[in-house]
Amino acid sequence: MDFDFSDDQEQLRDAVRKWVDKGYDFDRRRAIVAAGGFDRAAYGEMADLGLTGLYVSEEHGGMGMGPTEAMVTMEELGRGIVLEPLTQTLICSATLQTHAPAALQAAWLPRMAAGEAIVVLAQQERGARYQLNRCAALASESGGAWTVSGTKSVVAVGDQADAFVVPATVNGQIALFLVERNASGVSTQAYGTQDGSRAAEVVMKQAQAQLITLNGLAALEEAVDIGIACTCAEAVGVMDKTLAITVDYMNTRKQFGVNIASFQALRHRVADMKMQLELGRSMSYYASLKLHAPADERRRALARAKYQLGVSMRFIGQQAVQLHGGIAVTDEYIASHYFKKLTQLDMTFGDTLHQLGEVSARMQETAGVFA
Amino acid sequence: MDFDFSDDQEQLRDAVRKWVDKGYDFDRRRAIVAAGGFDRAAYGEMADLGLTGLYVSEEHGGMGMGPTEAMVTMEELGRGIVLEPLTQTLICSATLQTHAPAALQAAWLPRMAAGEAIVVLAQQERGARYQLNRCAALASESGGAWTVSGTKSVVAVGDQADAFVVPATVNGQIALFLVERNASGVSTQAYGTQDGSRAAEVVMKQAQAQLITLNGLAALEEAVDIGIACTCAEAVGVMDKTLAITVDYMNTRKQFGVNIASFQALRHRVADMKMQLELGRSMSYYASLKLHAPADERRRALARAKYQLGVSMRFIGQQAVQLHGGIAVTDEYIASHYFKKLTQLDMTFGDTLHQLGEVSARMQETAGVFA
Amino acid sequence: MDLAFTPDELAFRDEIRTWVKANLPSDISQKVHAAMRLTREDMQRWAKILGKKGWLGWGWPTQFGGPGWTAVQKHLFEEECALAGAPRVVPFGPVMVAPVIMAFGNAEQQQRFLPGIASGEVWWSQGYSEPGSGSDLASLKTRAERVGDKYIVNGQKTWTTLGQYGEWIFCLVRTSTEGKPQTGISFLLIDMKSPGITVRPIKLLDGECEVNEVWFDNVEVPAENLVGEENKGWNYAKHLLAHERTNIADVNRAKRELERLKRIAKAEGVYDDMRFRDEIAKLEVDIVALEMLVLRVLSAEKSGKNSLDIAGLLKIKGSEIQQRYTELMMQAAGPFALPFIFEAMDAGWQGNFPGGVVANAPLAANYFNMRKTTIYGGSNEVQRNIVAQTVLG
Amino acid sequence: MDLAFTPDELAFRDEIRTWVKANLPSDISQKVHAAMRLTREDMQRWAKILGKKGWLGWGWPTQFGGPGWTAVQKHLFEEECALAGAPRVVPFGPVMVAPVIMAFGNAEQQQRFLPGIASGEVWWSQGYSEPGSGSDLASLKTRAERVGDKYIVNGQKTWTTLGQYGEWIFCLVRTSTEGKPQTGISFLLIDMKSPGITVRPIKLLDGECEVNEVWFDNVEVPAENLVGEENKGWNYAKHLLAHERTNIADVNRAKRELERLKRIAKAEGVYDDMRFRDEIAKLEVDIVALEMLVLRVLSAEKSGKNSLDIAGLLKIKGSEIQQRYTELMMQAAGPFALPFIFEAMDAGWQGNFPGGVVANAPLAANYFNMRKTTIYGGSNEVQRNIVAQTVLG
Repeated sequence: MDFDFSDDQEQLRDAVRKWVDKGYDFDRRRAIVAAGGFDRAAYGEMADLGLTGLYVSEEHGGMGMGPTEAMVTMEELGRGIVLEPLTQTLICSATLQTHAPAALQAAWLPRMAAGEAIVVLAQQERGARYQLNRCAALASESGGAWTVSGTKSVVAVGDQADAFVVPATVNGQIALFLVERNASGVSTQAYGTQDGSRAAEVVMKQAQAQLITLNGLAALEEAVDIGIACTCAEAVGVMDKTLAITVDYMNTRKQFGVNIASFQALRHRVADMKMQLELGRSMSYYASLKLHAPADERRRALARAKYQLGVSMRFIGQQAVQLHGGIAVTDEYIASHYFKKLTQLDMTFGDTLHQLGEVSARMQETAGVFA
Repeated sequence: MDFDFSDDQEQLRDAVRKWVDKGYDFDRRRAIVAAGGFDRAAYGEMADLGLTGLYVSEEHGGMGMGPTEAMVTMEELGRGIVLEPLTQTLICSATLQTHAPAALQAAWLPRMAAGEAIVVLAQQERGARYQLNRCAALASESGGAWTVSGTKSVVAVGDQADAFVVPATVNGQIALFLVERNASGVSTQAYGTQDGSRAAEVVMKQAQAQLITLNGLAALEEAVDIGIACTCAEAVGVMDKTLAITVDYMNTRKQFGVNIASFQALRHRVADMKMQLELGRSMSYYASLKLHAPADERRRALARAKYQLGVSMRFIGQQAVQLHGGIAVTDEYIASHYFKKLTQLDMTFGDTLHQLGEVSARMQETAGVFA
Repeated sequence: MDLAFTPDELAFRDEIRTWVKANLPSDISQKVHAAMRLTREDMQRWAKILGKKGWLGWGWPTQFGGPGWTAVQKHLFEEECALAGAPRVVPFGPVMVAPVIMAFGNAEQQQRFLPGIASGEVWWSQGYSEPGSGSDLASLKTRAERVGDKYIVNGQKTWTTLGQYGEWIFCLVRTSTEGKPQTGISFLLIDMKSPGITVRPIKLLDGECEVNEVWFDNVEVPAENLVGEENKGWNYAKHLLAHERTNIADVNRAKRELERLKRIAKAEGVYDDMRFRDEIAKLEVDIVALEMLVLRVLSAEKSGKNSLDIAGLLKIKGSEIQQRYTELMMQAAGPFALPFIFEAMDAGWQGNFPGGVVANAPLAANYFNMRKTTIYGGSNEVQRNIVAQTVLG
Repeated sequence: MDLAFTPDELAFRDEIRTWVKANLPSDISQKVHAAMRLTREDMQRWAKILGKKGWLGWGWPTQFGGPGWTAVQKHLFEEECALAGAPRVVPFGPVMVAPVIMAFGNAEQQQRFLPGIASGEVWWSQGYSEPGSGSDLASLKTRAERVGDKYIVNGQKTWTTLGQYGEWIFCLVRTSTEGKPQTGISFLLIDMKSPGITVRPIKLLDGECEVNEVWFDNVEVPAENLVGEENKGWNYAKHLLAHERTNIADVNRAKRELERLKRIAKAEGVYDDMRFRDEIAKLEVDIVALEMLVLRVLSAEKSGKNSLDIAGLLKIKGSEIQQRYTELMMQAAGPFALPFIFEAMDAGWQGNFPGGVVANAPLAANYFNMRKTTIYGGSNEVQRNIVAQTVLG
């Protein structure tokens, strides 16, 4: 039982933080939002830091790191509310590495690690909400070649990605496929999302696909759990910075002749925000450290974590705005963007009520970190 | 639309309040608790005020009043956390008057109005929790005479009452009966309850019974709704006094050299208590004013009201203790008794979660006071 | 005690209902029901329709051309408008400045300004808040210096709602720095076309420009535009706040929006999900309780008995409810509320809305926008201070 | 980073588990698991068993006869005891006064007092709070006047937990009224058999007498019973608070009680009611999050890196969780938690429990009792002040 970070992990954190502070400031971010919410150059800089290959084995040109390094990285990206979707890269590189045939791995992982190819998860469907076991997209095989048909919604950088990891149904079972964006039959419609990032609808009509695994539901649950762990870590970074911004403001803003930080009712609110931050941080650790647990235990833990982070994000986001007052509802001021990011993260990979359902359904007689 | 009380109603309120303040002070109440939680003499004094006949028609020796007068009365009894169960009397007198055959009415209502006979509702069963439509007690008829067998739990003053209004199943349908405590086959086991009042288990073995109505579930729901309205009003009185006691204490108790009423975090808590009190009071009005609405509308309204009162009671009770500090967890100090009363009232006639279920199940497209 | 409205009140309501149904343009009500974007023209069109009928100043006494309605009648009017999907009347003219002019303005000011307000011809804005003066309004710094028969105004106002459309603005300005901060404030009416006024819209987190900064650079204001006495403006503003009693709760809109929430929940398949449905049920109870609170205030006003000093509670609960229904609407759509397309909030947009139905387009924006409600109009923290004061002394 | 305990830590846990299983009397653990009433004899029997093994002072260093365990080992020991249903060790001797005597007492005091504490022979009480000094402890008024080689103590303490059983009491007393209130306080050890001491149990809202008032009427205390220096007692008390780090969260007991809550919910038929079950699920997440917070503190203590100053958070969340599980247990039984029968909380009571099972007897009493947890040990309001100070300055 040890929650210290290794020296290597601390160095990774420093490197990412330095890039975020110096290379991804609020002005650059604003420009990226205005330009559509995704910047391939910024993504390339993350690749130069090795982040895109974080989960990729050294054999395939990556760093061969694990969930703790991913957590450290996502926290720092969260601190800068970075728009480029490293979570997607981590999900898809892990999924390919764990479940795809060797040839598919060799074709994609080195390019993903280098930041040359972007692969994202395209799992969401209109009829499924947050349920992973509902999948209307269909796959079929003919002469050893697969095609996929269906529509996936709110796919991160869907019009910029090079390929998608796509769940589709085969004989009533969900399988996972890789579909290239340039494949015939694939079309996308892109748009901005709440937090200023980019997403798209992806329509596939008998699009050429490569099979990753027929045991798709288990792989998809694993993929989404990796996404949840990344999202939890990212949320911790966003919340940590949100609280810091709020504290700075309260120690500067004067009303009735004194800093608003001197009002006890507001001070107690800050104490409650600190509580939610530390509970959230604790559960983010828990999420990452349970990623390699057996599937049942992993699912239970990740649902608990995302539930806690959902509660924490809602409270910290809403209270940060409230404690600031009017300034925090302006686009000009940075706090509103942190708030919107927290809002969107809650609705990513299952919101608080959804996760509560998962926790409730998976309760056992005992409880606790090790149960 | 008018929420003013008539002069008669104000006079009734004054009379009850005067009796509570002068005739039912904390010392007397403490003595009654120590003696078992029920005092027939105190009940008799309430009868002298006309309260036991409040719902009984003048023809039967009562006051022929309605829900507003009942509400006014129960608020004042709540203010004094009076132990004697007038709610039960109101429920049973209304039920008999509305549903019982004339002979049964003539036999009981005048004596109930005079305070000579106490009749209480005995509906709760171990397997039913708060569900009214579950009833294991059985009734059977033989030669025009009914008997009832079953066990009813937590019956208010069950060993002191003269008779019970009892739901029992006949051919799969719930009917309502009147069973006298002295009837052969009836036994009771009495005990104190959380709030210091008295209750009992009532066991009936082929006890002689008189039929009130075969349409028992509807009558029972109506009876419990009357009980809910009384409980809401009583809760308002308890909460009102609880807040007043807390405010007094905060303006007296010094810590760090100043009255604790000067701390902003505590002041905001008091503002939130006031909010819960006024929301609760509003919904108590609503409950009483909807008692004569059609059954569906009445059920929906009463569930909404009890839900709100449950939320209000929990918050006000818990916060009153917290704002007081240690003194409020002593038996000696009055605040703890108000807290316990609020706790028990929440679990009377369906707690907050139960009522939420009722509200949820009865939602319609529109909403609002008149919907 | 009676929950029902009187036959007269019900007849009044029917009259309003019939008239609103006949006169509210359906293109406007459709936008309101779908929470789509309203243009200046939409808002002013409805204001002028009301103005023509004599109802834009629905709270006005007859002596100033108002209908002279009772508190209950005003409430019923507001309710019928809200449920029918009428836009909220921009309050700065008819609800905010007009009562001050009636109570404290001179006859000349009344004749000059009230008709344009009553008809909906003149768009008024409010100039209260300043960058340094939010909850602590009395610390405002915008100076008005008397020079001959004019005031020279210098300073900055902010959070001026819809100020980009404003033709006139009523301002609290500092005319004296002596004594307590409250005592040196005056109430001034300023033509927004005056030289030296600059208006800059502020983009908010929902992408809309609902509020503005307004700069005053040596703006000349005729002294005749001073309302009442110099340095007494704080009292007039407080009088004005007293006119915001029940309407501040916005319970009628909440009822309409609860219905919309239920429609959205059904469309998104979560209305029968017990967890989500319970959240709606809790909100429904909140709204009924708030409505009862409002009705109690109205009853107290009607009879003059049992007066209720609970404006703070109405503001707190009303604003929390507004935030909650927008939050639940967004959560109902969940992932399909993530797309954020500015144009999709224009009624009639023909784009292909991603991931869901066009009705989802405003959900996130509405949620973001409503964060303001617990901040403005006296933040909920200030309201709690006030409520605590009434309870604890 | 690693969630798992080390093999050494796991081996240690197994050793503890085996020993506890073999040595914890089952009549006592049954009472604890059922939340039945514990007698003085129950508590002391277990204390002496621990004392004989050398584990009653489980936090003590080896130089004073303790096991010299690491922070993690202490935690594992506490966890095993809690999960097995051991009574909480009455902390006033081994956890509270002993560390002060070790750190600030002289050798004579250490030799005189520590053995009786370590063995469980001597029952200690705490004399801090006074009627006028709750959250504002520094305002305490109990006087100790130095007269020759004695102190004469006059005043009153209150909320003295289990003081009716106490043989010795450690007190904060005022020895000077000069300077700040904190500077005139001394730390005194007092024999409770001394003439002039009166103990009066206070009946609490759950019907139990868990705390006491203690009066001092010209009580003579040998000057050699002063710990450390006169007027420095406040610092020693603060030192003591620093020893209450993770244990204050009581997360191990919470885990045990969550299991009990689930058993009760099943017995009462609400475990599969989604609404009730969701409340359990939320609590379960709370407990896991709290446990992670505790483990983070332990890890920081172990390595000396990333030290975490979050004792306030542990107190707040831990106490809220304790309140919540007792509340949910009561609500699970609902109407069948209403009977309130004092004797039914004695294990083995043979009465016919009304309306339900005897296991329901303690539910309401436990709920009532736990209201104290957010008040004592520094109220949660004081804790929030402290947390805010660390965040905001």
